[in-house]
Amino acid sequence: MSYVLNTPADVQEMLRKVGAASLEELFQNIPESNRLRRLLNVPPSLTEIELQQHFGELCNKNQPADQTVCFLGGGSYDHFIPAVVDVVSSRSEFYTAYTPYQAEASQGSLQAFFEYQTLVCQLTGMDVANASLYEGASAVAEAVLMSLSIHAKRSKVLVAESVHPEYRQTLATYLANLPVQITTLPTPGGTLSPEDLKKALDDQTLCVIVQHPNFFGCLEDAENLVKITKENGALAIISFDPISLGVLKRPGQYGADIVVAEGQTLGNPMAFGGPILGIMACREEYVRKIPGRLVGQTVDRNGKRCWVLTLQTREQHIRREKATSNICTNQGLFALRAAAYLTALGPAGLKETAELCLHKAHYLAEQLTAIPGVSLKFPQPFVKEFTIQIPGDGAATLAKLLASRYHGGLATGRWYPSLKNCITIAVTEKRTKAEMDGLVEAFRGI
Amino acid sequence: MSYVLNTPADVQEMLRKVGAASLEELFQNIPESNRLRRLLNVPPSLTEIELQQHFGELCNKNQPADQTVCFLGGGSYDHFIPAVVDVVSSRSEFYTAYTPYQAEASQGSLQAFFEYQTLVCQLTGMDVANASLYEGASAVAEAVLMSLSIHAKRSKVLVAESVHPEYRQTLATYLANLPVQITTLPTPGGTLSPEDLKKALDDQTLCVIVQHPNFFGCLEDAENLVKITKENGALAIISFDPISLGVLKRPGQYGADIVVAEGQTLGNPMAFGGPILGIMACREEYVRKIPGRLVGQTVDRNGKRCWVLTLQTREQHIRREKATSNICTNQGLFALRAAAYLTALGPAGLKETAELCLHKAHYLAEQLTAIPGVSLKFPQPFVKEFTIQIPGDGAATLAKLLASRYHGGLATGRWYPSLKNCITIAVTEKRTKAEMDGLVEAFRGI
Amino acid sequence: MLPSQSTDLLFEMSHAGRRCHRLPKCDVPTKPLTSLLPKEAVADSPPELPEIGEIDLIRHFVNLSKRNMSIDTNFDPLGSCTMKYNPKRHERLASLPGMANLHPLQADASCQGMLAMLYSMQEILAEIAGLESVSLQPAAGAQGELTALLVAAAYYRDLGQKRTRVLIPDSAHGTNPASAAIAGFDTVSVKSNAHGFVDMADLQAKLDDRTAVFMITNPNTIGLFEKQIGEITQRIHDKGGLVYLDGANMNAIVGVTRPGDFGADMMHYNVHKTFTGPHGAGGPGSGPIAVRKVLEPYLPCPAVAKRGNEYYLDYDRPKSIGRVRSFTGNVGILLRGYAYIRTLGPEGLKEMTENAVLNANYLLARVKETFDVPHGDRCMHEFVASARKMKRERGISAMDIAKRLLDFGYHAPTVYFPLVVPEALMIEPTETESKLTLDEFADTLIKIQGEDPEFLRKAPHTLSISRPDEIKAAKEPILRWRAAV
Amino acid sequence: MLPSQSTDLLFEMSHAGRRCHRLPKCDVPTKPLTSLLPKEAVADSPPELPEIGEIDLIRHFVNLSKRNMSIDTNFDPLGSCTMKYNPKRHERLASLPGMANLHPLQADASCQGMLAMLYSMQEILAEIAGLESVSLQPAAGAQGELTALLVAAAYYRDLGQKRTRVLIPDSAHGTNPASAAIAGFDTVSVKSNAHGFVDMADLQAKLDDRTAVFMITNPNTIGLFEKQIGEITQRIHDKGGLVYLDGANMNAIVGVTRPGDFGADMMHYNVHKTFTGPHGAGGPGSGPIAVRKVLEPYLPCPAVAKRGNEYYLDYDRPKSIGRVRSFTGNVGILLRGYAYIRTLGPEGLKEMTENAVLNANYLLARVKETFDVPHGDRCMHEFVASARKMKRERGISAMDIAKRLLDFGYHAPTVYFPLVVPEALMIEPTETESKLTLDEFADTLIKIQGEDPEFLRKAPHTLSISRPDEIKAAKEPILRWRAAV
Ligand SMILES: Cc1ncc(COP(=O)(O)O)c(C=O)c1O
Ligand SMILES: Cc1ncc(COP(=O)(O)O)c(C=O)c1O
Repeated sequence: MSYVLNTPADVQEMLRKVGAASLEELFQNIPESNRLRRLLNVPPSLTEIELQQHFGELCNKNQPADQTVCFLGGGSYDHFIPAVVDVVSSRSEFYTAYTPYQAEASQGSLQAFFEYQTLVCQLTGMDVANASLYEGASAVAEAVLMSLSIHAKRSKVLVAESVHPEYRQTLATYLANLPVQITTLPTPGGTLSPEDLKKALDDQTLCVIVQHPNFFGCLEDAENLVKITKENGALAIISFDPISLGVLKRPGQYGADIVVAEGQTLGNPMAFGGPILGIMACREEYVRKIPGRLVGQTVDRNGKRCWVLTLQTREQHIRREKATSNICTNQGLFALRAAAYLTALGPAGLKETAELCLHKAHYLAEQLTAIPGVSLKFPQPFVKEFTIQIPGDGAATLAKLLASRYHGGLATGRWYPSLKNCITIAVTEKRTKAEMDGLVEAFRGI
Repeated sequence: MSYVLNTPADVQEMLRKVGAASLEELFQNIPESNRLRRLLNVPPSLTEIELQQHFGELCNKNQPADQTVCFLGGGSYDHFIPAVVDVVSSRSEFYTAYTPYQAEASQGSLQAFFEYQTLVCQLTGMDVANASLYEGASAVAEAVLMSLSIHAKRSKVLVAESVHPEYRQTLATYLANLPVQITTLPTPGGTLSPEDLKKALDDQTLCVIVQHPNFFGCLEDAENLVKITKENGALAIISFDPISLGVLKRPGQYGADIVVAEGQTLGNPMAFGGPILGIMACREEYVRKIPGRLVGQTVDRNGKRCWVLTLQTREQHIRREKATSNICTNQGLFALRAAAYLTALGPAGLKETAELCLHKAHYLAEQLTAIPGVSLKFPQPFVKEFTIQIPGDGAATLAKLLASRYHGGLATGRWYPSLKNCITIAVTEKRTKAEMDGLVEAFRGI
Repeated sequence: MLPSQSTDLLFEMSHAGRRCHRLPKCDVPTKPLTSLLPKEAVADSPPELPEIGEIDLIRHFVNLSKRNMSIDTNFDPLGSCTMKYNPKRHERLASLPGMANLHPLQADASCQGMLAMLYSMQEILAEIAGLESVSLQPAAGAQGELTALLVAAAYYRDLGQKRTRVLIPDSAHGTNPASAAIAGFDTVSVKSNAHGFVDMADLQAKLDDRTAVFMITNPNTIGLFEKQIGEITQRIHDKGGLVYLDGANMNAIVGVTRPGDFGADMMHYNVHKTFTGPHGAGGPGSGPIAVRKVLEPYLPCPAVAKRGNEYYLDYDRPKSIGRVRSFTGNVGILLRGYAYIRTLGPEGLKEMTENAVLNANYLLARVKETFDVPHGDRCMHEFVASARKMKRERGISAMDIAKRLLDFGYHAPTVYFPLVVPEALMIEPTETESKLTLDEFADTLIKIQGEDPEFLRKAPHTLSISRPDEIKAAKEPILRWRAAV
Repeated sequence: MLPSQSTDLLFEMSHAGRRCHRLPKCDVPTKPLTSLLPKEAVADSPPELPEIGEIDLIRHFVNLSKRNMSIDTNFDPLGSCTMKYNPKRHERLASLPGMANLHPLQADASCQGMLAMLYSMQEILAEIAGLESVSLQPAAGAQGELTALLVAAAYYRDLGQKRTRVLIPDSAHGTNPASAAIAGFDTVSVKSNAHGFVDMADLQAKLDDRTAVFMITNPNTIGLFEKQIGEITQRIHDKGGLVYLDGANMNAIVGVTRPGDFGADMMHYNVHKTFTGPHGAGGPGSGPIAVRKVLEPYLPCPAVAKRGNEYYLDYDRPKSIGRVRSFTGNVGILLRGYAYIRTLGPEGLKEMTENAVLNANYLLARVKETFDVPHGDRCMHEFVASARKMKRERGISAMDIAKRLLDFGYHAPTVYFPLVVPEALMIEPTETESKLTLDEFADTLIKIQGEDPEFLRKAPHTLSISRPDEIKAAKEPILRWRAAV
């Protein structure tokens, strides 16, 4: 069974036309020494019924967010996905199309990506956005590579320790063999102090990376940090949370040069970490340095408005080793989902979603910190994520909470050794009072 | 919230154009005494998030077939639905279209229904099929109404007691006020004996209705019963099970005049009983008497092959009280699903599905009848459904089985007082050996 | 992008040996077929269904779907069909395993969530109707009509009254007389007056103690609220008859007036019209009925009932007419109607009706610029324009207008119904369309009206086919594909 | 049926006050915003996103989708993209709550089913590659290339060897050199000989102990199996270098030969090509890599590991290069690849490859009647035809042929790649197409080839647009909509 349409009779007829005696003959130019003369050792074929049963058994061993209340964050959140988003992305003509190389055969995708690029600019206040990168962490790395192509002579990268540890790890891995030094600025107080940044900046600083709200959920002094960075001539890179822009100031409003984000929160399932969505936008002057696909508006030979892939000369299939990035297949379908999500919410829906997260997160924080020995680890304001300090070990406590069917939060200590007794908790608009009160009860019970 | 696009500003602008001072004025021709001057007493509005939570709570109080193994039959079966069927019926252009009144705007539906009509003819061996009725029971009633329009002077309807009780009840209700007498022929031995039929037939007999396999799962002596019926000049109506035609002789092969069936088994979810699918087909000579929509092939003004609703003069919107049936909205989308299902299975798939049901049903019957005191109630052969006799009360036993997460079967006694200690069990291709052995174990444990 | 692929007939695409759905090997010991089934009952070969690969099956149906107009792709003002937006959240809820995978005959204890929802839907539909009792069983409006008329017949039989006649306005939908005939009644057509309302004199003349039921559609199929409803129902009741309300046009009056409040004793809903169960290329629908308390005992079995906080299917109804179908009803459509009503709530239902009527009146005001609207300047949720002037002056028929509209991406309105309006164009915009769409539609009518008649008689010009030969299809009916012999 | 509705830009359809998704009231006590967030961090108004009603949102995107060609609607022979059928069962499995609603950082104990599947996928991909260790992390082929090259860099660093150069055949895909540059290597292009194979002399000349990796695509982008692979890999290994296999063309060799068996030390898969993860209008994909045992310690963190019959994410990998992305990988696409491989099994995978190569050779034999196929009469899973004769004789370019094919319902092949073939038409039919489709495609090429050049230069003629001005789009880039100022 292999979805093949050729029947044995077809195969014979086609071999005759090709002039080959057997299928085997078609592979004769593969040296015998390289040939695999046995069947592959992979599990036996399953019919659709057996495959469904197999996946049923796998699912029975998982505790998804709809059975075990999910307060986990760190870049992936249990936000609500309106049904319209699934309807849009399950259209065959979107999800079984490929990169829109032939514009006349892909005006659907091209117009949708043009709209996605505009929506990201409206969301962030930036001038131009690309049509998607892989996800939030590699987007930070691509932002630094982009910075290198803007200021080839600068080589120092400054990144706040409060940036998502996996994003910082990805950055280090991406730049390991490039003439760039990464300095991690400590954030003992929960956020990057402007003074520490000033001290670290010099004429070699290429860029400064700040996540706002950061991994602990705290708001950074973003506007100030960006100002200081730009005064030094370095590039200000902000990693933002799309939902919090329902209430927070837009990075474009306080001068960020390049903004990146994880776009999972814009109508995409958590799906155990992927596929999700890398968002990137920048100021007008850097448009020719931005990585990834760009869709541009033009007219066809009859003067009709239409859209095409443009500025492709930056891309790998033309500039090869000089390309701004090696990305070819991106997260197209998830940019489409994000466009449908942002359109479904609109300004009022995004604001209401952010405010619901804000109020519910503060309610939960208040209830938890009313438990003796439990307190907010950091004083800074937060939107939908916060870090608490508890008497016991974070990971041990979370294991107990899992037993009473709560994914209670992230053990902050897993990435920050000094925060072993801390838990970072995320609250989305889906979390009900009953679920939050249940978590608090479970906490008290430990 | 009401999916309305008019904003308050639009409403004012439109009222101005209409020349009305207020919305209220548009309803002024409704007598004040009839006006409802309070809000309707229906539950308050729910957002999509709250609606999803509400349905989640409702689902938590249900035991669907994927959590509690389902051996229930009686016209609704837990057959496997290939994913391609859902893909076809979830195309917006199918499920949000209406009856194909404008042929040029509905060639998709019209060609699909023409294909459905052909597939039903191929399945049953009959000459012509309509584009769907509501479901299996009213299809039997429509078959009798159709018979009346063929033999206006005959008035006696004979129906075997082994026909589905709800089908017989529906028939009685439909004909309550028509000059027709229904006689139910007893089937103490599990099926209708040809002798009993011969005795009951006379020159007033309009039609004879036999379900094959019948409600107990037994095969009737269908070919013989049809022969006897037709020799009398009456019309032979067979209610069949589509899946069993993977192995059984087709009603068209043994002379049935009109065939009807419940089409739930052809790729449609059980959905607590509806919407499902009424199938009807008949011999060529009765084509102008068949109820429901008919799609016919023709050519357009450029000679291009196309399809239209045809022979509409039989239908209610033209013949009004002389129409062959009152049906307007039918089960269009579910006929489409059945067409996709039959195409996905093809001859080999239908045969393999029927044979799997056959072998598994016989395996379960063998295991159950090995339990002391448990025996097959009737000797006749069966395909996927059979009736066992057990020492205790059928309903009580089933209640215990439900506690160990089995929908163990139908309490036959619920419709047949003499069969209080019987259970009718259905086995589909989805039931695994482990599930069947589990049921047998549970039976032993009672 | 013509031709898209695989849109030949399945049977022309069939290719011996191709497979799509495959079945697993049997996991229990098997016996030879002949030992399980008698030879004469077994077919020697399976049905000759087409043999199609999965990719060709998908391409076939997906490309076929692109030849349809639908609410999700086009404005569809089909009169009396209420082609309002079908919310997507309903499809997700209906496919939840806890809803879709329930067997209709499983024990009540194992489907309390489903029964609770159905019970609540019974209450809601009673409240909206202003009538006490509801049956969810009928599979569509027509079966709802039949069920109610069978209830009436049983009611009168119980009272020992021999009432054989059902009175039906001439503008009523064809299902009304068809249902009456099946319920064993004689049908008597009642004339409409010049204004499109019931001709009271004709009604009075035909009304007598043989009258069992007067079936009225209010607002009627011309889109007008029957102002004389109070007097009409009074006269029927005086004669001991019952009033049946065809609920196809409920989108005009939900929350504004209730059938029970203006004298109806029985009614059906079309959940697939008023409460957005999707039309599904012609179905499925759902036609639940609401009746006065006095008729409740005769309603079909089972009803959804409640004991304490336990729900159950009540079969113990001795006076019931029985059942009009197997199982409980078109639950999947009732579920979508329930989700829709729970989404709107009381305020939303009012907003729905107000905007359905506003949109219809706005479109009427715009269409009036081009076509006669014989029955006045105001309407409820729909209105009927007439192309009779254009037909007379330039030979352009309602059908020509309808066909040309398809070229502009609009599904055509209902044509030639109700018969009382010549060259009828029955237009129902529904509340889910925007003023922009209504304006563009009206502007398109103005444009079409100015086009060359010959060109219009050949419309549509941009679709895959144009003007199929319907006479040929009826004269030499080809109702199935046959292998070339 | 033009114009379908709502296909203006979302921003042109925006209408103040329109809402689609609504949020519930807050069910916990709330505090004023200013008491929770500092004024200077808060925006005074939310982002100016468009305000669109639900029906217009659906009509917008559904009608937009109808302007796309896709595998589910058309034959799409895009070379090197393996546009094979995307099985529908995968979509149902990927959307199961137990798969889609798992948080990437939830405790291992609470996702044993997911980890078991990922672990099994690691084993399967190792077996198919003939290499020992696999990382599922890379999000696409290009990121797989980068990851493998970073692994190589770490490996040599650990050995204390200063290797700065990556050799890449001139016919390789652009992502190869781009990835090498990011991994900090100098790229050296190696010529192809007249037959489209590696020019051994040029390779030898450029090969020295600065060579870290030789990146080869086998079968290469001309669709030929590199016969000299044994010798090539031998020479690289002799110089202490590593051989990287670009796995984009695996559809030609799965089960027939294995990269590990012909000398490759590292490779990436494109799950969205070979194993049907759908292409999703440009993505998402998944680019897992397989490497020799010796390179395993350097693979990214975490790996999916097993202790007894417990699965866990193994972060304890001191020599690891770290990670190239957040979380575990494009799990949703890996899941679809896993379901595909479990559906085919060993026999099915062989059938897949054999028919991919048979279909390509059959189509080559047919296309050869019209176009030159510079590199011979046989191919693996794809071949490259050239329109250079037509260009020379009648001024018809590969692009003209590509655009005209769209009018016949075929997506165009890949054009002008690989650069080594002039006026290249890179054709990859895949195994899921029928002989009928291949014949009709070839017949269409014959028909097109005879058409008037002027007419062809203006193709396509039946789609919504034709020949967009790409120069204008690059010169005056309009990369977003802006409100008219
Ligand atoms: C006025 C009217 N009454 C009754 C019906 C019949 O309803 P259904 O199609 O649901 O059977 C219709 C259907 O279009 C109608 O428009
Ligand atoms: C030969 C070849 N190598 C590498 C790639 C890059 O793979 P991806 O697009 O998955 O990043 C492609 C993509 O088309 C390709 O064709």
